[in-house]
Amino acid sequence: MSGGTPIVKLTYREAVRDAIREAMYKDARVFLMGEDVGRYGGCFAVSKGLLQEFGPARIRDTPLSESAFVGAGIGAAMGGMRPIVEIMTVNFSLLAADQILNNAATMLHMSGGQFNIPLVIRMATGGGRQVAAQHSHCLEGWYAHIPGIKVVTPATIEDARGMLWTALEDPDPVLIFENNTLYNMEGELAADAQPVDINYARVRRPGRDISIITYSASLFKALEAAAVLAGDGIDAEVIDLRTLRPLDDKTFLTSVAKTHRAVIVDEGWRSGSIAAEISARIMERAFYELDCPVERICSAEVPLPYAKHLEQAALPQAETIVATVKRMVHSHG
Amino acid sequence: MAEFRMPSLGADMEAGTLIEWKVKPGDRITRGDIIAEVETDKGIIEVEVFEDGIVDQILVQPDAKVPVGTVLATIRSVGAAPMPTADRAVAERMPVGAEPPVQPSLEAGGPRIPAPTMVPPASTTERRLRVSPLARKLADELGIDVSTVQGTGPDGAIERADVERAAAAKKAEERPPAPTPTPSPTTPEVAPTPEVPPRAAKAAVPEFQVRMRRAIAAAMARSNREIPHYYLETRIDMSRALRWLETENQKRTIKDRLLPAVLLVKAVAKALGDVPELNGYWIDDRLQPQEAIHIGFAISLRQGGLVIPAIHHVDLKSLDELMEVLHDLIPRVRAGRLRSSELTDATITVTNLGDLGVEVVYGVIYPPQVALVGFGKIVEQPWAEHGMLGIRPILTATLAADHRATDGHRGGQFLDSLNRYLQEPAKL
Amino acid sequence: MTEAQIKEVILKVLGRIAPEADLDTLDPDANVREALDIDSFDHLNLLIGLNEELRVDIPEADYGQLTTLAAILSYLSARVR
Amino acid sequence: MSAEPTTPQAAIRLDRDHALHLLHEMVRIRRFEAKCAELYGAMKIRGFMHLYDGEEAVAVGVMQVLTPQDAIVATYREHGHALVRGISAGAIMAEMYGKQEGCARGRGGSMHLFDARTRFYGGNAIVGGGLPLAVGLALADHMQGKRQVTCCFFGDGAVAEGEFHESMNLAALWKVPVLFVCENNLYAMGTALQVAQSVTDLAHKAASYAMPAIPVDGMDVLAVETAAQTAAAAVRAGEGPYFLECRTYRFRAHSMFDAELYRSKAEVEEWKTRDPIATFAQRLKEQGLLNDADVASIEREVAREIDEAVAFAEAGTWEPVEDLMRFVYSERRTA
Repeated sequence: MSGGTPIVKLTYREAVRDAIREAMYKDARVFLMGEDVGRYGGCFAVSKGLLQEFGPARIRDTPLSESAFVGAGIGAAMGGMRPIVEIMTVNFSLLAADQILNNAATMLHMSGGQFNIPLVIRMATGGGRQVAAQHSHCLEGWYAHIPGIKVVTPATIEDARGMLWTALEDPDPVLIFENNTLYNMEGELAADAQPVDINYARVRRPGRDISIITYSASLFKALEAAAVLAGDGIDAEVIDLRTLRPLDDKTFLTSVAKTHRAVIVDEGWRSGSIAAEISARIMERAFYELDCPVERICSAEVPLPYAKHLEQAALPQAETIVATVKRMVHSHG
Repeated sequence: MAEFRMPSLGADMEAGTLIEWKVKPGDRITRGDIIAEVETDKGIIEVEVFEDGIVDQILVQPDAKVPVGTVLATIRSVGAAPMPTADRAVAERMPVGAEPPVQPSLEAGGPRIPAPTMVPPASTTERRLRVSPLARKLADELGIDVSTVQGTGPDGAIERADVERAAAAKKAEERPPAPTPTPSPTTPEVAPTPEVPPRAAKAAVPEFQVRMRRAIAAAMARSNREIPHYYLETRIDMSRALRWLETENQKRTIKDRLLPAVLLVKAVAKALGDVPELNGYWIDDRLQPQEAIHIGFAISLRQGGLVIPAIHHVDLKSLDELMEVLHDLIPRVRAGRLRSSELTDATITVTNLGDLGVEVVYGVIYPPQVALVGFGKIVEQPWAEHGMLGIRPILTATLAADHRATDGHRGGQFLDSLNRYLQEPAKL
Repeated sequence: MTEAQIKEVILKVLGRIAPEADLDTLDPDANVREALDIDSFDHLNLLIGLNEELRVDIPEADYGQLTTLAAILSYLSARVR
Repeated sequence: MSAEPTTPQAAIRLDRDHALHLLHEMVRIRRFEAKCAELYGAMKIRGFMHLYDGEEAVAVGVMQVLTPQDAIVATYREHGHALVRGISAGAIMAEMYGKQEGCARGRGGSMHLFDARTRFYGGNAIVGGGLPLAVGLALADHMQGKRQVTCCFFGDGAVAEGEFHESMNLAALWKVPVLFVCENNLYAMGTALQVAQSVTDLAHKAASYAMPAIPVDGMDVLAVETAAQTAAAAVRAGEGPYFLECRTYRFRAHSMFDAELYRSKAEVEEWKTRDPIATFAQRLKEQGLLNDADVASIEREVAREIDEAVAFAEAGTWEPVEDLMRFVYSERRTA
């Protein structure tokens, strides 16, 4: 932070709300729609107060019709608006999968470049709150499989605040995944924080011994692990991918070329995951830099259980990261 | 004469069986009439005709299965005479569409591919070496046969560090045997050795060189035996430093110009102020940090070998003073006229192999010192900063350090610090 | 000063820096630093020596032109009075 | 709500020019598609292709009441809609050939005709998938205060989809200006309406969402036009969505590769007696609005248009393979 700029303390939730509010003021075409975004104030209280501020035409409560209101968002985007569609959780987005995959992702291509979809879809994702197997999916990586959409995963307050506007300015559909465990996270931000890019990964902690590649809420587990590892003389570099499609592979390939080791921490399931994609790209393009096999720390391949101890055992944890990294950096460093 | 062909009724249809003709030769037909039924995988489909005319000849009989595009019948226009059968070439029965009619099906009997001759399997008693890709690449570069390397990784896998150890050991062995090590060891060796072939026909290797090699051999062998090295490296953007140097040198006469080397030496001294554990000796099983920073500056000799005189109190000298020291020191090194303090006082070693085009230097520590800083050549490389890619002059700095004395974390801090100082050249 | 005289000065300075080198066989088009294995410090000393002997100022920006014996000779010939 | 199709006769005063225009448009579709079928058999056109034979009156009737500012969302059986909306026959044919001169550069094919100039938003091949898009396009107009209609065509099959019901509800709830046109041809591919629906009166379903819903004789172009005029006027006036169930029949198979095992020939023949082109032409002749020379002239003009379209498509070029990755993301970087 530069000196002189006032710093504000706020939660991730407030950062998202501020971002929506700013977008609503900056561009009259922007509106928010989704289940319970208005009178209820948002399932995760993100949009609390916005109905009073902007009125029901621009803060639109929808029926429980994911396919209709996501599709309506696509249509409205083609019709000249800049909709922000909120889907309560990624699980419910599956009810709108037809619209996201068959329409939003394909329209530009099918129409030979005539109809782009400047749409933003926000949704909560991730486990860790004991809401069991139908509310805890982490499917960002799965959406990242699909060409035609962009998939961004803000982890920090700065990104929660700054990615939305950039996404709205993008001519193509952008899916923003907000991990539900982050909403209460507090942090500091410049009062005049600016929009940030949605194209590049960031090195959140430079290090020399190993590259820990992660995104979203797992970033903080990785940073916690890196702090513990530093005490043992292991200097881990932590990379926050920020955007899963398009995937900024240059940043993590550069890192691996420096550290010669990589572990990927991904809250999604292991098989066919974004972690698998990253691992494959490292193998394809940095094979001769590797001093040991790439490893992955993902969620256990089980529908997430309700019981706390089982749920926590299923999710990637800092201790697992520490143990894995120590095993990988066993002989030197 | 028009042709009525087996139509393609779907992308996956390759052939159809003619079930029934709804017409016979001589029948008058109009566009849109159903004139045949064809059986496909999906069932029986009525096939319409797209011509007006009279059925001339039926070429395919019911129950025949033919590929898409095959001529089924010919249609002549009203008023035209029937074509004599004899005129019709048999070949015309084959599909002659503008595009290839169908993919040849596998059952149709494509060329048989003989089973490949198997290479006799390699001896299975010989266990396959487990070598990390990086270690294998490094071994190639250093000329190390990986089968001679002892792996310390999981299940005996050979990793980078193992190759580096092997390379250091090999270097030590290659030197002539040293019956009596010189009591005052002069110089550590740094890979790769600048072995220069004699230019003119020289009678014999001068005595001082023989002694020097023996001293190097003794020190390096001891280093490799005793010191558990760890290596760290970092890439440093030198654009600020070089820009500053350029501006500075423009103001100076040739005699007073600065070389990048003095910036590096000074930055090392400053960084050692931040991480003092790297400046000292490992004696009596403990680290003995030294307050004074005397940097051993490796100077290679064209005849082979190198000498590492100490530059005293680098932290207290200005860049100009350091330049002066080098002007004094280097000719004396080349002439073999060094003071004893210059040969024994160094608390750390800096080796700058950038002049040779080497990019990265993995040094061997000169005991009882606990660290060696290596600098490669400054090369232009792609460099990402603030989300932008640019071309920058990049210097790779390495630290070889004694793991008994420090760990990677402190080493990392040192390189970080070094980088920081090089970003503010005016303050050096 | 003739070109031959300038060449003699260059060889003299080089001889001080790399006394063991056989300068008679030095290819005028070979890269001097590579051929004589002289490092950046030696190179600086070469330029200092030439500057002192010939009174020609050589800006750092021109270092890149002074790679071979022939190049050094032509550079200096153009500037020596 | 009446379950019987209405055929309001009063509203439209049929003059000769308009009558010939309607006939011409229906004949264009019929002949164009016959050519498509021929070219499909000849492998010039590939992929899935669905023909509109028998249903022409619906597209032609409805399109008469739309303005150039209105938007259209159609299905994969949309050649007719595209033609009548004003996309050139050449661009449509070239699209089916896969040529880059096609209206979607050959990226869409028969099922995905698109055209920004005429606000033709596909060419949507997921049954029911176009309805939410139409609601969104109408919502955008509504929020921007534009008096425009989004006209959404879909078949009876879509009515079984959740997206149909979600869209009906949302459109009625938000009173957005959509004209829903259900082309009820009695078969969802090969599944008859009574095999798929507990209630076969589809207008009833829409009416339950509190919007006007009218069954129309989809074989009668005038009935369709009249009903569409009333409906579009209401939508344009800001009264919210409107639903027309046009009862029609496709004479050809569902797609080119369909043995028609699911319906009887007698049924097809029965419906063919109600052919919208033949019956309309007959009616016009009876009223003295059409003579044989008019028919010949229409056929001649249509044949010429189709020949030109085929020639245009034949002369078209293949998009270079190097361009394969285009149009995945926009080439201009701001929305």
